[in-house]
Amino acid sequence: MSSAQPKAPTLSIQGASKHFAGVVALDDVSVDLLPGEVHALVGENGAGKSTLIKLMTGVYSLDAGTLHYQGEQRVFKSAREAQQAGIQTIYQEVFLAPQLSVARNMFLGREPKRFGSLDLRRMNRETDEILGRYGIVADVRRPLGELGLGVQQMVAVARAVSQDAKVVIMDEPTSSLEPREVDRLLAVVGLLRQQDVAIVYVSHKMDEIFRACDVVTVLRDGKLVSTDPVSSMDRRTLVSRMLGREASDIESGRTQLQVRGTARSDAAPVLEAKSLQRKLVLDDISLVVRPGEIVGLAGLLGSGRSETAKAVFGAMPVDSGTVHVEGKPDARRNPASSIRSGVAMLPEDRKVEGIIPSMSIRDNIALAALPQLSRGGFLNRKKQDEIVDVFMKRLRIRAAGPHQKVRELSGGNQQKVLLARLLCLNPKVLILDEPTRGIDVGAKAEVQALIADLADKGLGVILISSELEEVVEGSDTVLVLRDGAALGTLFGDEISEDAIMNLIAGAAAEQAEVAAP
Amino acid sequence: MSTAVLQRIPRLDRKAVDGDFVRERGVYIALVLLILYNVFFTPFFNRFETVTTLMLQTPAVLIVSLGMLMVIGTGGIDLSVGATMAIAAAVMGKFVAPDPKGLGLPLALAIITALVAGLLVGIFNGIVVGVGGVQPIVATLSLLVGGRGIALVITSGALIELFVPGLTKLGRGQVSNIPYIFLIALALVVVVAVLVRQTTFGFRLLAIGGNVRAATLAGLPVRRTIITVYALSGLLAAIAGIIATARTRAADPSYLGLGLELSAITAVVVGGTALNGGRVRILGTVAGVILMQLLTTTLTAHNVPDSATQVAEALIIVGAVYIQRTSRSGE
Amino acid sequence: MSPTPDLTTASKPVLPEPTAPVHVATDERGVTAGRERARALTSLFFRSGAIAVLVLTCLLAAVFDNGFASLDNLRNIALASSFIGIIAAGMTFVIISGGIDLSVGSLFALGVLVSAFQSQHGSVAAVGTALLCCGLAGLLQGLVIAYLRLPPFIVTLAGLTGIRGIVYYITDEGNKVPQVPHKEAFEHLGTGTFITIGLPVWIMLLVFAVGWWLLARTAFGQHVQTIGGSDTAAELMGLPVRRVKVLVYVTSGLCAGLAGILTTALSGGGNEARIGDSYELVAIAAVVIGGTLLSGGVGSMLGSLAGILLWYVINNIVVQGLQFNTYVQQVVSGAFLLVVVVLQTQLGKRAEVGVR
Amino acid sequence: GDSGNKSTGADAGTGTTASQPAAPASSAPAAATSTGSDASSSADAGSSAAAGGSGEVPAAIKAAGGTALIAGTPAKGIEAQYGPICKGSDLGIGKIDFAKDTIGWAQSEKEANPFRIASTKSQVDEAKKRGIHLLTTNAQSNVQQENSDIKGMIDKGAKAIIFSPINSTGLGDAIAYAKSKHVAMIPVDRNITGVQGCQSVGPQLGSDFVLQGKRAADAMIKATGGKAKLAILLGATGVNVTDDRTSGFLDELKAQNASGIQVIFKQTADFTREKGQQVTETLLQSHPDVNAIYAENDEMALGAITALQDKGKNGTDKVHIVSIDGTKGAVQAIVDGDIDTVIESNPAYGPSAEDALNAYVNGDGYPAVTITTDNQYDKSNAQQAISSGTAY
Ligand SMILES: Nc1ncnc2c1ncn2[C@@H]1O[C@H](COP(=O)(O)OP(=O)(O)OP(=O)(O)O)[C@@H](O)[C@H]1O
Ligand SMILES: Nc1ncnc2c1ncn2[C@@H]1O[C@H](COP(=O)(O)OP(=O)(O)OP(=O)(O)O)[C@@H](O)[C@H]1O
Ligand SMILES: O[C@@H]1[C@@H](O)[C@H](O)OC[C@H]1O
Ligand SMILES: [Mg+2]
Ligand SMILES: [Mg+2]
Repeated sequence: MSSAQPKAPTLSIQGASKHFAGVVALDDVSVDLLPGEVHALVGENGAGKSTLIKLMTGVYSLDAGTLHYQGEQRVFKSAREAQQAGIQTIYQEVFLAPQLSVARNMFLGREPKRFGSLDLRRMNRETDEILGRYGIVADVRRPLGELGLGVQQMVAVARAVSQDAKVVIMDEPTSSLEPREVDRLLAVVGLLRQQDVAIVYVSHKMDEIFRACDVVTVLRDGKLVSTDPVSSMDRRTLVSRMLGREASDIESGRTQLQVRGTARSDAAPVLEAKSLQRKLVLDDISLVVRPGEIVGLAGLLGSGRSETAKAVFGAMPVDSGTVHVEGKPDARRNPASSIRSGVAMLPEDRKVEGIIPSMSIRDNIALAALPQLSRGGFLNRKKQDEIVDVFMKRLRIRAAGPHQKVRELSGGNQQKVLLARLLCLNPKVLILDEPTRGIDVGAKAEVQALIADLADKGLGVILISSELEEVVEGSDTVLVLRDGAALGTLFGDEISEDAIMNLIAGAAAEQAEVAAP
Repeated sequence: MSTAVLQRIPRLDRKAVDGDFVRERGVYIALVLLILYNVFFTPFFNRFETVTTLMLQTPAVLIVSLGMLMVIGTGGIDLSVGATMAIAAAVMGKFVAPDPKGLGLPLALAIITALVAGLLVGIFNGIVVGVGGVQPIVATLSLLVGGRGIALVITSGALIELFVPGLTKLGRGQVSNIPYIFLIALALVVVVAVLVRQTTFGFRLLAIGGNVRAATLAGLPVRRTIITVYALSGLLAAIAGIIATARTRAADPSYLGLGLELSAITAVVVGGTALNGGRVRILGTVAGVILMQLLTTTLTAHNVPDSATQVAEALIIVGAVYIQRTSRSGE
Repeated sequence: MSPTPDLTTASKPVLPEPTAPVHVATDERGVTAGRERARALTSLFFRSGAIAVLVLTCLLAAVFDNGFASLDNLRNIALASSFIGIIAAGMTFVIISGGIDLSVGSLFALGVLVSAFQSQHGSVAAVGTALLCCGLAGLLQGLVIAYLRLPPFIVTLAGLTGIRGIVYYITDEGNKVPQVPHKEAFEHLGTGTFITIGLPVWIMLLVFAVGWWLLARTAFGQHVQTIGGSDTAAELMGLPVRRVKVLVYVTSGLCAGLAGILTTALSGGGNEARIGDSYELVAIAAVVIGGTLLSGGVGSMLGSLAGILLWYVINNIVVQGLQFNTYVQQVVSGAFLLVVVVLQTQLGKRAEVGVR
Repeated sequence: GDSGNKSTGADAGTGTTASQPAAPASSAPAAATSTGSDASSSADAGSSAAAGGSGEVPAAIKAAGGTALIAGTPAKGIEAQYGPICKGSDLGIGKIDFAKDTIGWAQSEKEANPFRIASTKSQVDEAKKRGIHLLTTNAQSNVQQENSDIKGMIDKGAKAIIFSPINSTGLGDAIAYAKSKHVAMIPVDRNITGVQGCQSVGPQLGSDFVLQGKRAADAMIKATGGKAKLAILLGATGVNVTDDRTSGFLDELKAQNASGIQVIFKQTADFTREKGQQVTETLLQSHPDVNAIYAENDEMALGAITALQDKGKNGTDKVHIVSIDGTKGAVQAIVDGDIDTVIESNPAYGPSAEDALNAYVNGDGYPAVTITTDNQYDKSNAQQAISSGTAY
């Protein structure tokens, strides 16, 4: 890790402060990034991690404080300047050009040319090579957007890392990755460290912090709490610092779902999907959710989990198949009718499909339950405020108030707003596509506990998560998918990571030797 | 038009709090400045007649702008409003004009038919946009091109002069110096304000403008809402068409409302509403309409040549939007 | 622009060979391959939607209207479409970048009149000054859009008004109608032919070819598309967002100016100050008919070409072929436009099947 | 440079009026005035401004390809004609069989106001009467559209095009195309300038817009007694008709030393009624002392009257109005006491254009430029013009 004599920091930010109208996002924070050191940045949702990063990369200007880069004081006026200076960043959301090919994305902004034209051949070839090293085999001429989020995220990582960087900043790079890809990414981090690159690593996943990082800085409410070597930390202390609570109050920080998978309930199904079929997308998927049951969907990236969820919810047309809710068929099969019949879905892509950025927290929460929160076509603001208040408290949404615009919230808090939106519908079945993506440990535990609690109260849940652990521990039943087809269903005690991976591997013989993590 | 979700915080944000005052009120400040200029430099400005004239000249644009405002709130745009005005005028003219040119039917019936015509045009737009999924600007462009043709077909191309007492009264009647048509416009402002701010319909409209996909997944009746919004825009355009006809005492299929779509869009935007949807400013729009009309009046009154008038208008548009820009660029 | 680092070395010594692919985004046998084939096919159909409609319309017109398919008529349709065609080429860039340019009609007029005024100083002056003026006007709008961050719709709406005002100003409130002194070489640009087809048509094709190349084969083109997708993303990726935006509006201005120059060259000048009124709508319609999304990010040069040709073919059929009276002509044109865009949209939806 | 300016500017004015004596000189002295009550008024306008001797060719006519005044008595409805005599065969144009061949009519502007309606109707009716197969187009004020309309009709087999040019210039493309296809081109209403003799287009028929402006000024002086605060409602910007009617009017005021008439306001109202009303409203607000309006067409005048009515200011005793076109509505307004004088601009070129075309392609040719006679209406003849249908 760190060598004998102390190295000069590659990048150092001192006394950084930033506030947005009404919110202090960051208050007097100082961080040094040393070459060859992986610096973890942790904190609750909204603690100011992304803001700190954006101050380092010229996206935001500092209200107060200074930034030194390679020994000189610098002011980066744009992301471009920082990038040209050698600071590469993978921002929290996947920020690439989805309509351009993978190869074009890889080289965007530093395109190789031949006779004035783009050297597409070279771009494709080299992209192939680069991605190959990350274990990704993809047609690099395909539009990036056609690939799953996970692949997109890997491309973003590869893109940033393949440039000649002095500093690499990763803001939740693994939020859409599955375990093996996380391994790959961490290997990349290790190599960058060897090359004396200074690395910032933001993640809500404690395992990763302990596996890959050297130093950890904790932020809370925009303030610096501590910076320590990871080796001097344990999970419990770290979490307690993040949450600002006593270490003894904190659980391990692992999944909070009480391990379920008990006996199969015999109650009548609350939701029953039969032979959902869509050409080239879904192949004869059936599933049953009983009251109080959590059905996990497992599979690799792009295996059709999200699409199954959408098909059940009526957000994606199917060629054939039926969905019954409490025994009643839903003929219209669109989101509105599903919601009316008691099915609610948390979409995977919060930014594109979830929040309405221009609206307030209150309005975002009230959105789906509007009919219940209005009278004769007129809004009932009082009723709205009551409900919103309940859920903001219950989910501990961190905001200036219910009238703050959702776009101003941190990612994790946006996710909670969406959850609140669903919960105030009082649904019978909840479809959750990556519900804990980008949520901090504390909140994650809360959300997981909430799910379990809801299930205990008789709600049926369909759960999708790229964290296998979450699916395994949190589900009563697991449906394993591959290429849009069901490989099998695991019940109760049968559910384990190995069992799932085996099912997948069995279906793809040539991948059998890929060991499950 | 791209809705960037990650906020780009302009460097000015430190001054956000004090900057807000000007930003939020840019259009009102511009309006006050223009009025002050007139008070001091325009002969005969300081008479009540000036206000009356303004109250006669603004209602048509204002009413159209209200519809446009809602459409823009959904992230759409309605280029067909001018043509819709012409259609409504033509229908009314055809119905009410005496025999050789028209059918000689009662005025009330003619007005109702004209309103229905506007509503139908709007519903048609709404279906093309909401169900057909056609981009609003081209969906409504087809009626901008064809709608005026429909109006011309109805009147066989000619302008129909209307010497109908009721209509004349509508066009220039007043209650204690306030023209009827201005009162109508004001009433509609209130109606639209209530619709947008107090009803589920208004809520949905803004949600759709903010993020259609999210709105769909949240189970909102997206199509129905979009169709309603365009229908209202058509209806309001028809009202404007009737009012304009009452003012000119002629149903003019060729020129009535010509280019008005751009005036309406300008007023809405100058009033502080962004084109990307999800947010609307109603009072700002009213101020925007008055500002643009007063600007034209001022330049005309000072006998400024066309060339300078147009340049001045351009500068005012950019200036007004510039003042208010930061409140928008955060989106 | 930026140096191209050797990407392969930056992380070459690094990763141990993966034992097996972690993620396979394509496989030759499975569903994914099928998906991919279907996607490629549909997206081809999608991209060529306007072309398909164009071909179909021409075939129908040729069958039902004997005058339509005459070479003269086709040549004239091509010539008529070349002016707004060139404008539409510039507009395609603007729209793909997520913007819009409502000022092109006025810029076109500026090009028409400046080139006519300057033609007395020779052909080079005529072409050069007009391009310079229009390029500068585009530059100014681009700067305001990119640096003051005002919405393009508004800035160019102001441009539409303001530049028209300037045109009125230089023509003494429309009273001066400059003529091209005869025998100017530059008149040849408009009236000359090559293989019997008017030079403006060739110039339009050239503009589209260059446009295609810029869009598909240069960094600039990629940046335009990225910015159109999301300018925040582009900014975070370190692209020169502002510069590209400015360039896009300069391009549009130059295209509008070029179209104006060719118009003057063809007519020998003598055009009124109000020329080009509402050309922006035609240009936008052509681009959108061509399958470019107004929301930005995605678009096709070839589509825009098909779009503008379609517009003029329809105009020709409605005006000449059907001989309706003017009012009905307008109704039919509007209906035609509607049918085309609805068709285009539906094709587009088909093409997206499976992507989302 | 100079060539850049329209040649029908101020300098053309003096020349143009030279044609004026041609009217009284004709055997039917009242060709111009037979329906015009006040025979002296138009004669006055002519004589007062007349400069060059008869026979001299005004610059505007020269620009339109006329070289010499054709002596003799022009037919009824014609004020003057200028040679050379154009013959279709000179341009290689073959004979036309009116029973079989197709002819095109290209209208320039929307058929929105009575002027344009009458203009097209006259062509269509005449073609019907003669059994001619007529193609029609309307360029909606778009010059490029008019170019392609004309070319399109030629492609559709039209052997001759009668067209109302949007402007005196700007149709070079269509004209060249017609020439290359040996198609006869007959411009009506607005003249095509910059043509030499009969080398580009066939015979032209048109009004003299400068003269119309002069006659309007003359009428205005009469109506106001040479003392007024006057506003001008200009026609569409950039159109030579607007320019001509303005310069003719102002020149004549100067020529008659009418310094008592102050032009206090000059704004475009685009030749439309609605704009006429809007602009007048603003006018009344900012210049309440205005007492005379010169509207460059009738539609704008009618819009102005609506605005005046709203303020209770209509009636020639309060505000004098002179306008141009001679539409029924405006002439009725004379009867109603709202307009003083209307100078006619007669759009009915159907019969004369077909005659000219016939002579041009099938006969002995036709003069390069024909200036038609325009009437003038005031209180004395307005009622009669309406009942007889002379006002269109
Ligand atoms: N543009 C903005 N306008 C207003 N407030 C903002 C803006 N950006 C961030 N904030 C606020 O600043 C605080 C810090 O946000 P930041 O995005 O840095 O959190 P984070 O630590 O990255 O959280 P997460 O783990 O959820 O990504 C939050 O309270 C957020 O609401
Ligand atoms: N290999 C692929 N080829 C084409 N499209 C893909 C591929 N992988 C994923 N996608 C697309 O990405 C989106 C998400 O994929 P899907 O719903 O199938 O995956 P998932 O199992 O939910 O995994 P993820 O974690 O990526 O969401 C879908 O729109 C899908 O069409
Ligand atoms: O009034 C007429 C006007 O409308 C037309 O455009 O040109 C000729 C005029 O007389
Ligand atoms: Mg963050
Ligand atoms: Mg998924």
